[in-house]
Amino acid sequence: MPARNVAMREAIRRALREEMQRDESVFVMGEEVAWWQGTHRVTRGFLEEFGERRVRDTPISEMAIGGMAVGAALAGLRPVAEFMTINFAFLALDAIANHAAKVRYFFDGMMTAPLVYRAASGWGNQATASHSHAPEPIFAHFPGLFVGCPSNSLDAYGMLKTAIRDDNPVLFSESIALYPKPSPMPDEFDEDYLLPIGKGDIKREGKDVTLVAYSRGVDWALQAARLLERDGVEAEVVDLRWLRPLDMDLVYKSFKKTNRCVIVEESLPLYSFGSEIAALVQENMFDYMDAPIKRVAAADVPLPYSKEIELLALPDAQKVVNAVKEIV
Amino acid sequence: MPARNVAMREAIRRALREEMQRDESVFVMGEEVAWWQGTHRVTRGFLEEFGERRVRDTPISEMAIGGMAVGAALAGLRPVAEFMTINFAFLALDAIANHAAKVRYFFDGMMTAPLVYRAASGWGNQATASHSHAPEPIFAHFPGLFVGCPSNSLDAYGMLKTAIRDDNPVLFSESIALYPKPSPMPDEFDEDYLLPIGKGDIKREGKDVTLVAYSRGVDWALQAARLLERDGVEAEVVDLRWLRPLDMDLVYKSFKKTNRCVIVEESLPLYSFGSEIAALVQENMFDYMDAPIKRVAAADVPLPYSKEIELLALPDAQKVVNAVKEIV
Amino acid sequence: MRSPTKAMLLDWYRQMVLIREFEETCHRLYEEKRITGVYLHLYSGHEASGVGSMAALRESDHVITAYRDHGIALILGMDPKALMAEMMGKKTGSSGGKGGSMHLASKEHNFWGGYAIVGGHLPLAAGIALEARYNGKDDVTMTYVGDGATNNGYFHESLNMSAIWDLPVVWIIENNGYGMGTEVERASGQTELHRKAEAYGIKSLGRVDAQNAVEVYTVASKAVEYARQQGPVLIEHVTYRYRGHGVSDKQYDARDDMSAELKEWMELREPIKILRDCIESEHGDMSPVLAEHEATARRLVAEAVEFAEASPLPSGYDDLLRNTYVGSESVYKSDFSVGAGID
Amino acid sequence: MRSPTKAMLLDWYRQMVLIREFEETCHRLYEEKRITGVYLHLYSGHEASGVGSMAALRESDHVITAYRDHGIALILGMDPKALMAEMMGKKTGSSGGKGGSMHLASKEHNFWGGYAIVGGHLPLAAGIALEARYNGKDDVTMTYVGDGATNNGYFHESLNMSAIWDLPVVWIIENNGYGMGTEVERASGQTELHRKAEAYGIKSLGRVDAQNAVEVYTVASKAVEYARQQGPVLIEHVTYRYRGHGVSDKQYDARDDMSAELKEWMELREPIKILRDCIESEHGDMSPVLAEHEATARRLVAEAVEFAEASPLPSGYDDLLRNTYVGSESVYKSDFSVGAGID
Ligand SMILES: Cc1ncc(C[n+]2csc(CCOP(=O)(O)OP(=O)(O)O)c2C)c(N)n1
Ligand SMILES: Cc1ncc(C[n+]2csc(CCOP(=O)(O)OP(=O)(O)O)c2C)c(N)n1
Ligand SMILES: [Mg+2]
Ligand SMILES: [Mg+2]
Repeated sequence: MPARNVAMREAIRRALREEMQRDESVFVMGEEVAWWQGTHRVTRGFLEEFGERRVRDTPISEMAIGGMAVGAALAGLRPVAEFMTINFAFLALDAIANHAAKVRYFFDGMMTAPLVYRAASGWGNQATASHSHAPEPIFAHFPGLFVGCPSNSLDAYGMLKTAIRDDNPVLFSESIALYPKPSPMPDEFDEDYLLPIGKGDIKREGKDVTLVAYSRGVDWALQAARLLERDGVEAEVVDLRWLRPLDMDLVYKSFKKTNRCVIVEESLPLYSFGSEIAALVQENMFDYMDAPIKRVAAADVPLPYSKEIELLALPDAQKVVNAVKEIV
Repeated sequence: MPARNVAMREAIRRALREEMQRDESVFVMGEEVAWWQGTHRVTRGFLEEFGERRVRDTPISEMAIGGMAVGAALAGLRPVAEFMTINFAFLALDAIANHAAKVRYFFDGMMTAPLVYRAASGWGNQATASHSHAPEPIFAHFPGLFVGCPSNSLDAYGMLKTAIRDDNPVLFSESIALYPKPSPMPDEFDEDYLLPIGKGDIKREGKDVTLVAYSRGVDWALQAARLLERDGVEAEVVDLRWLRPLDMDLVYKSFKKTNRCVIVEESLPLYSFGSEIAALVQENMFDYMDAPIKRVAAADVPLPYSKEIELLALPDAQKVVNAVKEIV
Repeated sequence: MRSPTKAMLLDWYRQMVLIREFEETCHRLYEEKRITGVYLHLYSGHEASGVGSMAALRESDHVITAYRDHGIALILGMDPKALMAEMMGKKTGSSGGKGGSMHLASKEHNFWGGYAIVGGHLPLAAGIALEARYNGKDDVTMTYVGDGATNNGYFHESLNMSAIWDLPVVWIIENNGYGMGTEVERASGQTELHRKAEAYGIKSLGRVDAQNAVEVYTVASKAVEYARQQGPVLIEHVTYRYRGHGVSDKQYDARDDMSAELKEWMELREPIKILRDCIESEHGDMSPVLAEHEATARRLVAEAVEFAEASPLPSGYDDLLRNTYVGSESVYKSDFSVGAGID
Repeated sequence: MRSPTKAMLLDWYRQMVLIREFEETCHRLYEEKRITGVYLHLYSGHEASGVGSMAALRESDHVITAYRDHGIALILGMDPKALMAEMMGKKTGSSGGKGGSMHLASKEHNFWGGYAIVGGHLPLAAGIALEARYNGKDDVTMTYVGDGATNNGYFHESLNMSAIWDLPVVWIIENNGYGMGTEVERASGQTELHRKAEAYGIKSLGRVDAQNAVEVYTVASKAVEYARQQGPVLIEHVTYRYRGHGVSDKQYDARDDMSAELKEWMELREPIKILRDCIESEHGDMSPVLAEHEATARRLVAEAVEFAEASPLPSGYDDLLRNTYVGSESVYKSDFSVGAGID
């Protein structure tokens, strides 16, 4: 099928736009989503196409953004609420973790909150400590919520559509670094191209080591795999896509083949993604382990402004290669 | 040395009171700390002894509690800011993680924020989903902050004193379940009894399995150790005391002896304490592993009101025993 | 807005005595450890605030409140049986025993619940009202919020959103003088809470003596009409809590000033008595009817207790796990087994 | 409060042209990619707001603001070299290159910084003021906050705390008409932002034309005196941003209405020109002195750029790790090596 390279930003924009065209109960709210055309240009043109009723600029009120999405969803709408960056979602942690994620449970199924929180995530642009987070694992800690983190355009398209149509609350985290990155999308395909929640994807096959990642980490893992190839190491890249629920069967299947694993993430290292995956793999794949599972993550510091030391703190392909070299 | 059993609540109260007597820059602020005498009675009598200047009731304004403590600390005071329960600290995540923990770093050491956030933590009393968290690992995710979680009265006393005197911001999490629990404290001892930040403690020696825990988890681990003893299994109980920094050397030392490990926590299971400890142990103790590392944590659900199913979700000694039985 | 008919007044009386009976029974059951847990916030003393204001609503309107929610649920006509069962965490409870006292709700009544995080329900209220605005309906969302909650960021952001988006919300501050042990004077720089509306350019209908159901109804009716046609409006209800903040509240035993204050409210501003007097002065002696309402309340609550105690508790993992997610049970099943130390 | 002397007016001029030169140079350097990163929020157009208000302070007073902090730092007398080096993330920067444009600070000047989370610095301001109150000092904390930030929960909780604890804070809302692309009218239900003080029972000194340094100074002096003796006070400064929100702002290219609006402000309400006119009308032709100040500004900023570009970048793990914690380097060293994929 003929395909064209599309930036992830555009794929997300297309998915969101098609869902708004398809279902009138879907609307967008957030800071600068309308007149500014979206800080990351994901909602570019939406105001003109859908009008102020469905494309709603909010004040700088993250607690309200987080909580109003829940109320609107309970009442029957399908809000897509945007946090300009995921750093600001910290201010909505209570709305997200204690309300969106739990309302169905403490009313024992009486209500549902079919909403999507979109947030631009990641760092490495000298955004400085308080604006340099990729904290998806923190949100994925809470049952009741789903957490999706696409690594390329087609995935982002299919995952966001599913997230919007699903009746559960979903936090959809979009890598700022991947927004401009082009990747192939078929010229024409089923508008209902939906990727199931909680299903990961093998992004590259290999037999020597399993690289587990999500979002931007997949990029680093794939670059590392190409570097490793030169040294005759065949890395398999597992893109989990969702931090909750976790597609561990896919990881285990790969691990049974490779018996080695390196986990790659953009987040801080402690109590994070790598921690959970490593814990699960050693717990369930103990007999297949030929080496310790390694983790590549951010340096464990508040992140700095200055470029050189910031890049020193940021994971990259070479750090993944180094980690792999320690165990193959 | 003659000792008396003292409830953890009283030990914390004593430490806080002595520090306030010792250093006039130490003061208490939080909801209901003054006139109500503290929701958990930790500040009982403080208003009368220290007056409204140093014992300050706040409105229900967690963002302000979190942020004002930072400002007051920068300016030279030593705030001990209380979150009535740690659930409400979610509303202060930005103040804690983006301000308290980072202000020193992004000003490259120009300022220090010598503050302590105290919070009552844990669940199991039918407090219902939004009031049923033990989320210490979430806060410990962030560098710049220290996180202390005492498991008995004497530790709580010595750890809180250190936390108050240390120049770094500390989140001090106190188990609601342990507040009334008596444990021995010497009748008289050095008022400067200080337990170092980041140092754990062996609460029980054993050679067959290492139980790693903190706070209330230590209680379950010790009960489990007694149960296991009957079956001839000698469990070593490592109380980490601090979730950041982590005293992994203590864990490794024990693990080298037992080659088996079960991690016990009151928190939700995913991206949590057990995840990190298991990841670290397999990574650094691979050659010593005789079995997969097991984790005992809360059920991965928003927690219910109804007593029976709530207890089903809550970790306990028997669940620890079951986990140990799987690997010894 | 019409002044309340005799039938309305009598029905309010029915509601208020039912609430009082339900709440005082809850109090007794908690003392007897037949209701357990740590949170139980009673509506005794608040009755006229809820009854008078909700009388201004129509069926398609929405209601949401915090954890002091028993009275609201009863006014909406929820079955005392299901409510009492919820207090006891029973499977037959209105929230299946999962929510308890702080999380009562009824979708069929557009009652979006009781919430436990102070201020947490306020943006939900704005979101519910947004749906009406979005779909061109003129249903209003009546939202109850405590005096203490007005000092929280949620209050600020939610009221402002309701203002700039013209959301049909009636914001009712139930000012009972305290947030737990903190007097309004020690918690709010602006102690005339209705004047907080100024910060949002929101219409305020000022302060109301919320021990008087008729006054409450009169102002609430104006507010509901205003919200339907124009946008958000705020009212301050001045009321009092008879059973303290909740079961953890020991202040009234410890502080003479507070117990004296309580006594005064109960003697001089008892909402049920005030309504009774009003009925008599306007419609003569109705004691037979009122007595019947009281008897009915006692019977209904007694039956509710019986039903609740006879009901089963949720039990087993299926009950524990159910409704974490819509569908996809498998999803959380697999998550669940993780690290729970059970197989 | 005395009306500003000739010397004061001339010094304000010096400060304002220095700020303008510094900011416009930053703008140019960013276009030339000699300053990098994604955030750079300039104070051009705001000069009189900071200069006039801070002239009312004494040395022992405190200052805190958000990320639009370059002007504040210069007014306090921070070295342009250290500031420009910070823009370039150099080791010689005022925050060692760790903070960048949004995190300027100087403890010796009681300048507690620039902060990047909207509203996040407001409770810090209240906390700093609490220290003064706690220790019986009458130093005030002058706090700058944007119009957009007034819609955030932090604003609400912090102003209320300052009110109930009588904290000596001068809250200055710098209303430049927009929060990024959102007009005040679309963001705040109450568009006269000074009236938000009502919700906290806080003294308000109303709205000030903040393009006029003298007017700003006059009101700020009253405010500072009030805060010293009594408690919190709020002022709304009406001003405008000449370089848009920040370097990411493309609106002024895209929207004619906004570029026309900008043009009008620059022509009719240029703060430097307004001050210049005031100086002339009161003290006659001062152009030699003013020209000298302009020349000095150009020289200082040129030297600052030179210094900054010649300075080294922080580099290596020691620079990366330093000052995560006080002391206990070992502590984070061990943490750090965890999972970072480096040994
Ligand atoms: C965010 C948050 N902080 C603190 C609490 C603990 N708490 C529960 S109710 C309450 C007092 C609320 O007072 P008010 O809003 O006046 O309502 P009332 O109880 O008087 O009806 C507090 C502090 C909470 N539940 N949520
Ligand atoms: C909590 C939070 N939300 C969103 C942002 C992104 N942001 C940075 S500045 C800004 C606008 C602030 O406007 P205003 O308060 O008026 O200050 P100004 O930039 O006009 O000086 C926004 C939305 C942020 N930094 N923090
Ligand atoms: Mg109250
Ligand atoms: Mg602005």
